[in-house]
Amino acid sequence: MGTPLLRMTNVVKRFPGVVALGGVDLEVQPGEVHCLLGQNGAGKSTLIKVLAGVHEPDEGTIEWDGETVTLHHPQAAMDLGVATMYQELDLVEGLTVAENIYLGHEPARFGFSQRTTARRGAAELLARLGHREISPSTEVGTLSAASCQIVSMARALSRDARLIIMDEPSAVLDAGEVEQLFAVIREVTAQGVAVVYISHRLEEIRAIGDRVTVLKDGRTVATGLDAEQTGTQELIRLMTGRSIEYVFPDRPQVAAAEPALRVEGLSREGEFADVTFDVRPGEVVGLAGLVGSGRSEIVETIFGARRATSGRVLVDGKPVRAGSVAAAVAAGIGLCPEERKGQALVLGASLASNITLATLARFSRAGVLDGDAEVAASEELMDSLDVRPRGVHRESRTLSGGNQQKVVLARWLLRGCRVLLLDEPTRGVDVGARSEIYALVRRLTDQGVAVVVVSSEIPEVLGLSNRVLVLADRTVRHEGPAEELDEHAVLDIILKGDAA
Amino acid sequence: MSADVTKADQTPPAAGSGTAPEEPKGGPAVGGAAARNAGAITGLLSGPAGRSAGLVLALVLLVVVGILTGGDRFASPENALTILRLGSVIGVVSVGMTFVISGGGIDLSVGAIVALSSVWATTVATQTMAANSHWIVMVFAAVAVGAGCGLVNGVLVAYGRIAPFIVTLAMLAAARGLAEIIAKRRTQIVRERGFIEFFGGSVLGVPVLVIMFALVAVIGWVLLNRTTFGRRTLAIGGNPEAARLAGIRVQRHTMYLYALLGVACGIAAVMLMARTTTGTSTHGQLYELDAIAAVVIGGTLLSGGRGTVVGTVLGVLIFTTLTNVFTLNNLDTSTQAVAKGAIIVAAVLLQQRVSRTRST
Amino acid sequence: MSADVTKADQTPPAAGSGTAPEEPKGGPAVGGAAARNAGAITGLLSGPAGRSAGLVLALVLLVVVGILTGGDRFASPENALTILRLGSVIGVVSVGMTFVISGGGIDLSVGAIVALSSVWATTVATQTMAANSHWIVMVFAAVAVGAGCGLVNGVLVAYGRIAPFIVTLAMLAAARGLAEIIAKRRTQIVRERGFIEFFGGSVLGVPVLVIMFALVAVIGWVLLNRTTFGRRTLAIGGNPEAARLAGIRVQRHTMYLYALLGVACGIAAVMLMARTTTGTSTHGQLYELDAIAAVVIGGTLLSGGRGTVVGTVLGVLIFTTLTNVFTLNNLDTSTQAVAKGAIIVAAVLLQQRVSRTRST
Amino acid sequence: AGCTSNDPATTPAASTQTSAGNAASDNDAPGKKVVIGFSGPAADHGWLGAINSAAQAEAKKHADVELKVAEGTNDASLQISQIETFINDKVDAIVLLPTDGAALTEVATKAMNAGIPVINVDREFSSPFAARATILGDNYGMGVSAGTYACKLVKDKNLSNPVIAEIAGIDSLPLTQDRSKGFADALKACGQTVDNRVAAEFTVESGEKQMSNLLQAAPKIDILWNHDDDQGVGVMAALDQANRHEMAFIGGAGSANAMRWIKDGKMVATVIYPPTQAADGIKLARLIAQGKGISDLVQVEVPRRIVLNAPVVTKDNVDQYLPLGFES
Ligand SMILES: Nc1ncnc2c1ncn2[C@@H]1O[C@H](COP(=O)(O)OP(=O)(O)OP(=O)(O)O)[C@@H](O)[C@H]1O
Ligand SMILES: Nc1ncnc2c1ncn2[C@@H]1O[C@H](COP(=O)(O)OP(=O)(O)OP(=O)(O)O)[C@@H](O)[C@H]1O
Ligand SMILES: [Mg+2]
Ligand SMILES: [Mg+2]
Repeated sequence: MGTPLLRMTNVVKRFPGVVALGGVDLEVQPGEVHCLLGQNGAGKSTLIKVLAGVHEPDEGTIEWDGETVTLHHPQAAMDLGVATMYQELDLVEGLTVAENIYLGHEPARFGFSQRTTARRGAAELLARLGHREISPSTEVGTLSAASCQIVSMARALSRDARLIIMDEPSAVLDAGEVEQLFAVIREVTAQGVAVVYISHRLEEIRAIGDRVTVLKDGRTVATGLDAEQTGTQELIRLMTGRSIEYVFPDRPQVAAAEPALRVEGLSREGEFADVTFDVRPGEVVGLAGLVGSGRSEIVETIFGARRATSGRVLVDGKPVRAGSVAAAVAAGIGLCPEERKGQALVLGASLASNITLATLARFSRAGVLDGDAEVAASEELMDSLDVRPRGVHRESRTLSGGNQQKVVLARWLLRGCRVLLLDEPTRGVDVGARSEIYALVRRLTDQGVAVVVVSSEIPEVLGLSNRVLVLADRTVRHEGPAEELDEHAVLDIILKGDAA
Repeated sequence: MSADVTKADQTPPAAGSGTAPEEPKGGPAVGGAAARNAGAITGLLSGPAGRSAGLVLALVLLVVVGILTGGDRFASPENALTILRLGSVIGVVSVGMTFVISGGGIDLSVGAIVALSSVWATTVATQTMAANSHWIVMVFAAVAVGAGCGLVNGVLVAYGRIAPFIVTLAMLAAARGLAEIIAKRRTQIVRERGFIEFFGGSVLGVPVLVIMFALVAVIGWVLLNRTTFGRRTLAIGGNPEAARLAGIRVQRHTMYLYALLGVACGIAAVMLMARTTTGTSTHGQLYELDAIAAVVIGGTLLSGGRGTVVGTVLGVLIFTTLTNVFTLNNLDTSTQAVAKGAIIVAAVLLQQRVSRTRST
Repeated sequence: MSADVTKADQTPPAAGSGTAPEEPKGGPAVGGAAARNAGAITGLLSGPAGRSAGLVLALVLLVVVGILTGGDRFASPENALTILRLGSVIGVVSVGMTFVISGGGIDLSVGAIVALSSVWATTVATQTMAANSHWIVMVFAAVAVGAGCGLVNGVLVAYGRIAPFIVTLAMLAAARGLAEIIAKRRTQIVRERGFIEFFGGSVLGVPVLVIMFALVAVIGWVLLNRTTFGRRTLAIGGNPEAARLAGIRVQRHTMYLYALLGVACGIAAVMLMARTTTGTSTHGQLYELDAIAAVVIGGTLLSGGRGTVVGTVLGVLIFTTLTNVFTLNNLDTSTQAVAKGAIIVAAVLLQQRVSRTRST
Repeated sequence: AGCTSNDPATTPAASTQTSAGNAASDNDAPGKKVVIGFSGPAADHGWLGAINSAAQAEAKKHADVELKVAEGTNDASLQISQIETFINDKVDAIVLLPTDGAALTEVATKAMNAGIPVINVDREFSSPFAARATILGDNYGMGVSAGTYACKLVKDKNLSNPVIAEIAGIDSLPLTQDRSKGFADALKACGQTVDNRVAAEFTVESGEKQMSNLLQAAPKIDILWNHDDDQGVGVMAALDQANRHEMAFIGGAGSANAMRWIKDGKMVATVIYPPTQAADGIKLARLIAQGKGISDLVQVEVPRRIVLNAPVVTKDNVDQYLPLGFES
């Protein structure tokens, strides 16, 4: 092999109280797809932020084309030819798709932006990514998370990059879209562009990766592994230091009982129509569908966060007042929303207060909080979910993505719901934590909780659920036991539905 | 905005249903319908007219009230020019303020900067220099002082990382104090007749001050909507972290925003000097509230990320017309204040109603 | 805050390195070290003392300057009480403002509400009623009017979904106008001696006004830091959507916040009536700026989500002491203004420096 | 004699000496050193600026006077604390121009009870026990003077049904109400009323703004009274701008600018509201603290109450008043 495009040696990055990177080495060759693996909080995002000029490393060197460089500002990295898709979708909501794509390098003449050029360029990029339906002139704030991910991808492509960093790009994408993404990656790598790819889905590593570097606790534990030859168990062992059975727990046996949750003819104009289903205590019902099929809207409407145009929701046979989250929570419904940053976490607040946010009444007498009880309960949950780093007073902003997700789960575990709605519960969650979350769902169902799961990973929906609803065309196309379906069958139903 | 587009695409506009002109969004080309109705500020209204429909409606209502109660005294061209002339000074400041607020900041020191600029430009020293060369020296002095104060604000906010509220509050105290010290609390009379004649004059019947305001508004609109500077301003206001990750020099840009507003204050000081023929430390009192109110009522988000110069201009016109109508009706100040409060709330509710009916 | 904790856990505190007391965070139990240093307000300082270390330092510096320049005249107990008494009125408003700002809002109408409350509570009608029963009637009147105005603000912000800046700007105009109309622009004298004697009096040498301020501050601190109400306030200010999805009734809570501030304004009106023995429409002028400045300098985030009552109290004390030191030093008004601006900026920079050295 | 109980320094010897001496120079001779505290509203406009500078200039003339000036403020609560500071400081006398007479009464009484004589300037306290001496400009009288002069104009010019307009100062201040009431009362005497009234804020800018609007509201004005010559600069700018000089323009306060306009014929008259009140207050405070009286009076002590006259300055007597006009 010739000179590597990029070589990072012994990179150290400390945050107040945390050593995020404790000496990491990374070497990337032109034209390769280099996968970065590691548990939540291993330091992947921090590493790529160092590479992107967002964080200045405390120690270590970065060589680009064999020359040592210092990156003081994101612009410096971009000038070298590094384009980055960040894990937290850092788009500006008030600007349009085209404006976001070209932010920082707007096509302009004498400072006047050439908006037609930008729109045309954006449209081309979106088409190349297979998403013509996203109009360059819509405001990003109105797009779904998946569409935002596409926009962010288009933005990375809009720079003439020699290295594209992708931090968990597939987390919000469904199978078809991941395929499109891979096609684009193959296209750019064929032209000699290198890609650093981060994902928690090991099968993706195998499908697209050339070589793998594994991080654990801020250190490189293995580098340059062959992506196809290294076994899954081996990778998991490197990441976690132990062996984990990466399988779903047995499906719970559901006793015949009155449904805990009943959804009757629920509709919202323009979003979904006539959704009807039951969930019995201890049962898991999955919602499968393509991105944008309205699954998030359905669970948010059940939760009262959106007001249904028609239909109603019953918990244990009693109707829940429509359009009121407080009423839904009081009735025993909980929701782990899709976007933890925007919808779930108070980023500036401590972990403890995020965890107890829905249960404040329990820790208070006459409105006065019992801080010790609150801290104790939060600590216990953080232990049982293995949230890292420890410390209930830590600001939730400083946690890695996967750990943030666990905090949101902890909130509803603490409350002890009758019905739990999980929207993309394993988004950005590592293998270890993933199996913990699966086990957790199992534990909840054993306690008689009714669970609704939305996930873009069809195997996950199938593996976790007793019954599956397949959505297409903004309505339920199929309902049936999960055992009778496999990934292809589900996709078939979806495609037929969309064709109809 | 995107929402009502879809609406317009899907259902045909109900004939005669809208009080506000129905107007599909697109390029500047299709905005003509609303613009023709609104008259003078045609060019500006095209894009964000939809968002401003409620404001236009409020202004129209106000004009109707003015005509009903004031008759010819209100509807005369002179009165229109009076309103515009009175609105022009605070208008220039408000356009500058639109940038700072869109960029996620705030500036409480505008009035004090106007005062200091006007004082500095009318000291004996400056006026002597002007008398020996040209009155343009006074203009330069005012704008330079404004820019300087703005720059200090900008540096402290961007590089000192102090909350803009605090920085500009400090500047408010300091600049006005300095103005008082320099002017020794006297009202300094502008002795340069050339200056007064130029800025007090008219071109084709339109006062120079009004022309200046229009120019500033047009430049502001172009800058915000048609340049990379404007895009970046909105990006920084909307999500400073994202803007930084996109390679924008957020600090430097923020500094520019305050300097820009400082320049606007300098220009406003020149206009005020022409209007009152004086420079004094009491100029520009409560401009901060007036300007922020005009900007926010216009539809610019106080939290940043969304800004509209057209809305700001409409906001200024609404407030100025309101005062004018009040005076024509000989209303006492207390009643004016109560009415003003009620009208502000009503205008915003109206605006919301209009944009909601348009979007659902 | 969480940051320096961990730091303290990992490395032993370097002896003599810190100007501010090193203080590990944990429960309220461990905060004693800093609190002992700070003296009087022991109970309050425990939790957020670290964040406020810079402010305490600024205040200490100010006191040192006061002693150096004013000597005994500054250091006397009477002067301390004068400072506290002056700070108490705006202090009560500022504590209330801390809640609204922490909850992501803003209120410009506080001064006007204080004026209206004071006027309402001193009308002939109210005072006659008070004379026939008890002066407590006047207190009720003032607090009820304050609460009412706050409630109107709250309803318009929470349910009318109008930007708080606009709502309270409208209230600012309307309430002051109404106060002028009711008082007919005359100063209304408080005739109830019992009222004046009670609120003007002292308990164990401490003026009742100062006790009231202390009570409000303590209650405010408990409410913000130790109750579900406070926790919800911070959650709403930090991320309203997340708060809503956690089952918090965001609108209702927001309304309460403004009503709470209204009550604080009513109390402040009572205090001001006691201080000035009058109720008038000119009371409380520019309180909005003073209160917001104290809150923001104290460390409460203007964008919401983080609030500190201790910081607010320190902010109020800093501003009040500053004025006192100026008066003792016979500084002329303009110079005072310039110095005030410079000192504000210096204080904030100092505060940042302190918290930065503590956290890295 | 008035109430002397609060006067700490009254010794028979001093009194005799003062009353015996008949030359003013005797009073001006340096005496016991006195510290005088002065507090007034925010000096945010010309007249108040003039008040301040005249007071300071007066204090400088006397080697035995040390003047402490508190930050000018429009916040009664803050001004109260300034007086409290003076009391703590044990100054020898306080000259107080209150933001609001009634609001400062209590603290002034406290000062008097602490043995510190208070000289009340311009805006009167609500209790006679709050001040040792009171010097008042006559706001009501100022309105009356302006109104009476307006009536004279109506008669002289033989105007039938004249349009009379008024630009008031800050409307929420009682002094503005007094001036307006005096004006209206005097006009009533000759059967006239105010047709248009606006209120400005004592600033040049607000004067220009209100006048511009007023000119639109009233297409023709015969007589215009503006309460304050400082805002009058703005009013004049608006008149110049609109080229509307048809009206008889009467000013108020008596700034040097106004007097120059009167000389030039751009203004017909102005009603004086002396900006020397605080300076007189300083002088009286010094005398009281040193136990002296006013040498031109037979009375051995400083009188309790002095109300200044509000004379009308016209072209005829402007030269006499020009030296008194304050530069605003
Ligand atoms: N701004 C910050 N301040 C303090 N600590 C931080 C900050 N950013 C990251 N960390 C810490 O650094 C460590 C590494 O985080 P990082 O985000 O790099 O993990 P990751 O490997 O990307 O995890 P995930 O898979 O969950 O995204 C974590 O312990 C995290 O809490
Ligand atoms: N605030 C909004 N305004 C307008 N359209 C929206 C908004 N939110 C979502 N949509 C649209 O509604 C549709 C459903 O989006 P949503 O993301 O909820 O679907 P989903 O099935 O949950 O997919 P995902 O896998 O992204 O969660 C999409 O077409 C999206 O663009
Ligand atoms: Mg990450
Ligand atoms: Mg979804």
